Amino acid sequence: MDIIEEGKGELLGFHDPDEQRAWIALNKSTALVDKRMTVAEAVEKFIPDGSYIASGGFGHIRVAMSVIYEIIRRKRRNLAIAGKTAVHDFDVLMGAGCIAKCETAYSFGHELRGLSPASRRAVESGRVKVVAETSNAGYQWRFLGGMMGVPFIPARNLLGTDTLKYSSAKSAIDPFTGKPVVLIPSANPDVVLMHVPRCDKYGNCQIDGILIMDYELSRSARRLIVTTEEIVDEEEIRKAPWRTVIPYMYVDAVCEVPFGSHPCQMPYLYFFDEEIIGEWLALSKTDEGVNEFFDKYVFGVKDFNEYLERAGGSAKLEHLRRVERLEEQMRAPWLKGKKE
Amino acid sequence: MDIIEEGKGELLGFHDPDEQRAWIALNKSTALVDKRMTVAEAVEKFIPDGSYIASGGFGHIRVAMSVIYEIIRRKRRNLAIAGKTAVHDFDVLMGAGCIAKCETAYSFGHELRGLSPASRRAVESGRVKVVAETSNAGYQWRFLGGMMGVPFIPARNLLGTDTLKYSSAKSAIDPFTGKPVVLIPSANPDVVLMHVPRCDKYGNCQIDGILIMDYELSRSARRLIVTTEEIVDEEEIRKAPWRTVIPYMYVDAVCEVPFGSHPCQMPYLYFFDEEIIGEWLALSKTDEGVNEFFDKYVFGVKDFNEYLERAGGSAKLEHLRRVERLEEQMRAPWLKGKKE
Amino acid sequence: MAETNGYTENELLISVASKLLEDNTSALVGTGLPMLAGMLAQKTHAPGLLLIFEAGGIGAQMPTLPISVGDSRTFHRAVAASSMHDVMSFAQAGYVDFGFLGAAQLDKHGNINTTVIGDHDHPKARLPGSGGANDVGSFTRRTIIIIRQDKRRLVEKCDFVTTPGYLDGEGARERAGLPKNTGPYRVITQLGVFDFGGKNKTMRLIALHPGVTVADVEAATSFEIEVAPKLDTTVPPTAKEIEILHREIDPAGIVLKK
Amino acid sequence: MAETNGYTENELLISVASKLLEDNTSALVGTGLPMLAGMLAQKTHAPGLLLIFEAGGIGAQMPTLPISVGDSRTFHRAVAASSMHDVMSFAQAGYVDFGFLGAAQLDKHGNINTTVIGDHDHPKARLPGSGGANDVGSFTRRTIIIIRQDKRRLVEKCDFVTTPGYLDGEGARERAGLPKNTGPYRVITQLGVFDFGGKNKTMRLIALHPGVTVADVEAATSFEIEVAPKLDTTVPPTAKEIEILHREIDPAGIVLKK
Repeated sequence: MDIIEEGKGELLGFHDPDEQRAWIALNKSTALVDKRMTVAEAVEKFIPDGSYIASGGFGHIRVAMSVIYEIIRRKRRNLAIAGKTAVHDFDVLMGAGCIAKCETAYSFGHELRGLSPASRRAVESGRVKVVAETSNAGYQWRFLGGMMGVPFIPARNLLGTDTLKYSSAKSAIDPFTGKPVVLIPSANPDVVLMHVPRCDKYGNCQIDGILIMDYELSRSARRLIVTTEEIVDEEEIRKAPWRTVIPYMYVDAVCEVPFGSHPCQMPYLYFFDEEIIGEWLALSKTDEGVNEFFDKYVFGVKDFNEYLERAGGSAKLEHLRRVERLEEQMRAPWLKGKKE
Repeated sequence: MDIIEEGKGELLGFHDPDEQRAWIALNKSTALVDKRMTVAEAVEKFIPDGSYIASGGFGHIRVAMSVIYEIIRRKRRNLAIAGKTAVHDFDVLMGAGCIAKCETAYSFGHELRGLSPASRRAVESGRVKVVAETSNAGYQWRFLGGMMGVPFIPARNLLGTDTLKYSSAKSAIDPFTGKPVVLIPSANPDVVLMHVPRCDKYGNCQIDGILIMDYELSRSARRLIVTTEEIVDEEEIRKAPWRTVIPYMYVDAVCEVPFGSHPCQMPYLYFFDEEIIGEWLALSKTDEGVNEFFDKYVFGVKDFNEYLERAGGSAKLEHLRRVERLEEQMRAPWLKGKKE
Repeated sequence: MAETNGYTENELLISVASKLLEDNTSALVGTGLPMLAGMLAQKTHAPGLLLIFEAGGIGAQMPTLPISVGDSRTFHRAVAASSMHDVMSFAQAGYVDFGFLGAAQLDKHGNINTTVIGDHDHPKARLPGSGGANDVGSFTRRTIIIIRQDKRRLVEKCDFVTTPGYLDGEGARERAGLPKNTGPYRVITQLGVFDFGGKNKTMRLIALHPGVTVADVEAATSFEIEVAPKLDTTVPPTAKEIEILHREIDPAGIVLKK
Repeated sequence: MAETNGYTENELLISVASKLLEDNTSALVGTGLPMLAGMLAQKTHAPGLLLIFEAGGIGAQMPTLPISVGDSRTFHRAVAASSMHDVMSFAQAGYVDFGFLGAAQLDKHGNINTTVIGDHDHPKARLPGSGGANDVGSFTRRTIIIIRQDKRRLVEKCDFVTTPGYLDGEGARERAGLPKNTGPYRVITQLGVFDFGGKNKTMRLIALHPGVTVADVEAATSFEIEVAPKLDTTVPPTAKEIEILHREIDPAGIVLKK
């Protein structure tokens, strides 16, 4: 199998599978122990400066925002981040100066809401480096390989493009067909953050709705911090074991954080808080605005509960619940601006 | 990536991904149409002589036995079969003379119950050829590759053994680590048979309990015949879409067959019928016994319902339900024989 | 938002795109215009169209317009709420007929840039990157590109090829290892519709929207454009289509008011 | 079934195997003796032992002894009812401490045959094949081999190497590409216990069961066997262990009465 082309992107989060196995032998345990801790403790313990982090969920859906805010509060620096259709998490971490480099599948944009002023400024000014490009499937399969303990996954995307040229993948001749395939290197992020609707104190997690990349991503993580709407009794897990998407062995920290995805969506529970997202998009047009946002919502509050109060408290949260259940219309400043 | 070693096994069920895509374009449809038919119709339509077939489930668990019996009844010949910890299905098809060749991960045995006289005789006499060896993970990943539309999946098993030498895999130098890896070729079986607890008339299937290889196997199939304990309304599927293990697009036939896994187990519903399995194991020690079994249970009955009657009817089925729910002890002739 | 003849540009683009989607086929859609085109097709000529979202939503019955590709609306009453691995495998294996792509830059072979304007490592403007676009452009049988065209967007050469079109022409996709029988199918702009029947797999104008001339198109394209022998005029969106779009699909104006 | 000193061979093998399993570790188990060893360990010194089945059962609370690796008992009140892809990935990634293997033939380097006696294509006796054995032997950190030994089983050279032991000795697994720090850990037979501390990663007798001599072992082995400087005598199963096995784990005698 001859190599045709080697992407010049930095190989973020790649570990020789033997080295990864040795790390697991030393650092992970299959013991069924209580892993509950606060978000502050989890960030302190598992996210040192310089970590390569990846966030579960997608865009503004099911994101462990309490961990993201805590990373900012603790002024973590020189992080590398997976831009795996990371959107809000990515943008605020970039804005807060936590990030030194990233690999991008989709970043710098908030889908329909428009581009991300803060993180674009960070990259265009040279403060942050995009060290590799990939695609959504590219990332998905980096984590599949990471989960499987193999060095790469073959695929048929990326080929022929600059995305390949700037990726960490290689193309090679497949020995079974004689045709070119791309070899997507596996990834085992230093830390993965994930928000789930429910889990037990050991970390056995259920997820309602689409899994996005989280089945493979959770299993590829070196350290896995789970925040959850609710900690349920072990009995809830054991009575329907086929609902366990992430078994406890992969999990390092379990933090109970109701509304922990806010201002992002939690399927079946609450809708995007488009007012907060809109406020961020508006303020983050300048560095001063970025500071104003963080002073108000991160440094100016002592924890996530106080943040939720400031974001509108129980009236706002009830509204978001009702929008998610299709009982109310969403309120979006970016939508109001469009009224003719 | 240089090739180190090439297994000399036959590459069963492998298709160049482009050829497989062309086949899908021509033969599969994403239209949401009623796919209900009888097992007889499904076998007639989708399993011609010479097909390469693979069976869902595992050992004696969740096996589409009504399809297996129908293949025997219709005297299909020259089939190739995936010995993917296929046990009862494999053994009776071998015994019935339907199989010309197989690739083996685990065959020729019934786990704790002992070896398989009929299929061992078939191979030892030269009537059936084992054209390739692999392992359970080897098969699992052949189907993962088949599902993904890639030519192979890299792995770290098989290496250094005769299992590799007699497999259809190759070993090669991984270009990321410089170490050897095995490349497991993908498989897209001509026909996959699967039994599920419930699905709708379009083929959207839910499965309770472990999936074994069926997530990937169903998606790798060219033709997928699903038998189900129960056809439920589309509404049942749509109200809990995360429970859909197999979406309808992969499915070609939906056959409602209550107790369709008998004498194999259907998790949560009914236990193994060890009396029938034991009868087969005892009779299949000779070719005459094999004929006696099939005369009684296949050729001597007009359909699966009549077979169930002959196997003990509703009293037996209720017993198997009760054993599965831990309300009664199993009755196993091979166990009785062991009493000291 | 320019409204002429009783319809807006967005309505026109959506209507034209929706008509390309055949009944009982499948389409991998993103947010914005493609989602509206898919939903409009389902409500008009293609009730059997399967809509799939890369984050895992398969065959949803969407109660309101999703604002994200992973939004819970994308798997509301779906046949399956699955995963990206599942959906991308489905596409790579060859099950998906149509895919939609947007572009910041588009060249004559249908190659697309959504990554960066200027040099990659010293960008003039950083864009979101591939997202699922490279995957859609690699795996689906026929991709439909929707772009508001001008000379800065329809360029001789993209600053960065994020997503493959026909690369440098006939046979290049296959030589690169991309799946056979895939590639750009149509380009829809505010001026007209293009296929890739031009020399060596290049864009060819096959229809003009009402009131547009070939000269208008040429003035908004940086490369030489071929014109099909039989040049059609687009059928504009009907009042019925416009009503469905505003009443049933996007009453809040999330996309339509852009 | 020979009963001496108040315990059977099976009880002895199970007891010895169970003591090798450390608390708070994980083991990939099959049906038969390994499953009983794992369950006994959980009920004695290793309540935190995680038992995993290759078909997808993770951390079950088994109400009765499963008779198959996919039997619903293997995921009864489990922490997860998963899949083979998931469990095999878990093992390949390096999470599994112990694996169990049986053998029709075993050589001095711990290589195992469960595929065929005689020539592969013209077999004298066809056996089941690898099943998950090759995977267990490739992926888990320490494999425990249980075999009833005699000269036909402990052979100079296997007719077919189904599952890798140390192949042809020191460093051979790594050279073949198998994961580092894996391989056979102990062999347990009806006569004694072996490790692989012999020259060039060969079997070495480290313990004799009560009443067995080195000569007995030599007489039941086709290759020369090294003997550890300090040769232990196996602690036989206690009455308590035997009671747990018969009362709680296998009251029906599914395995114990074999």
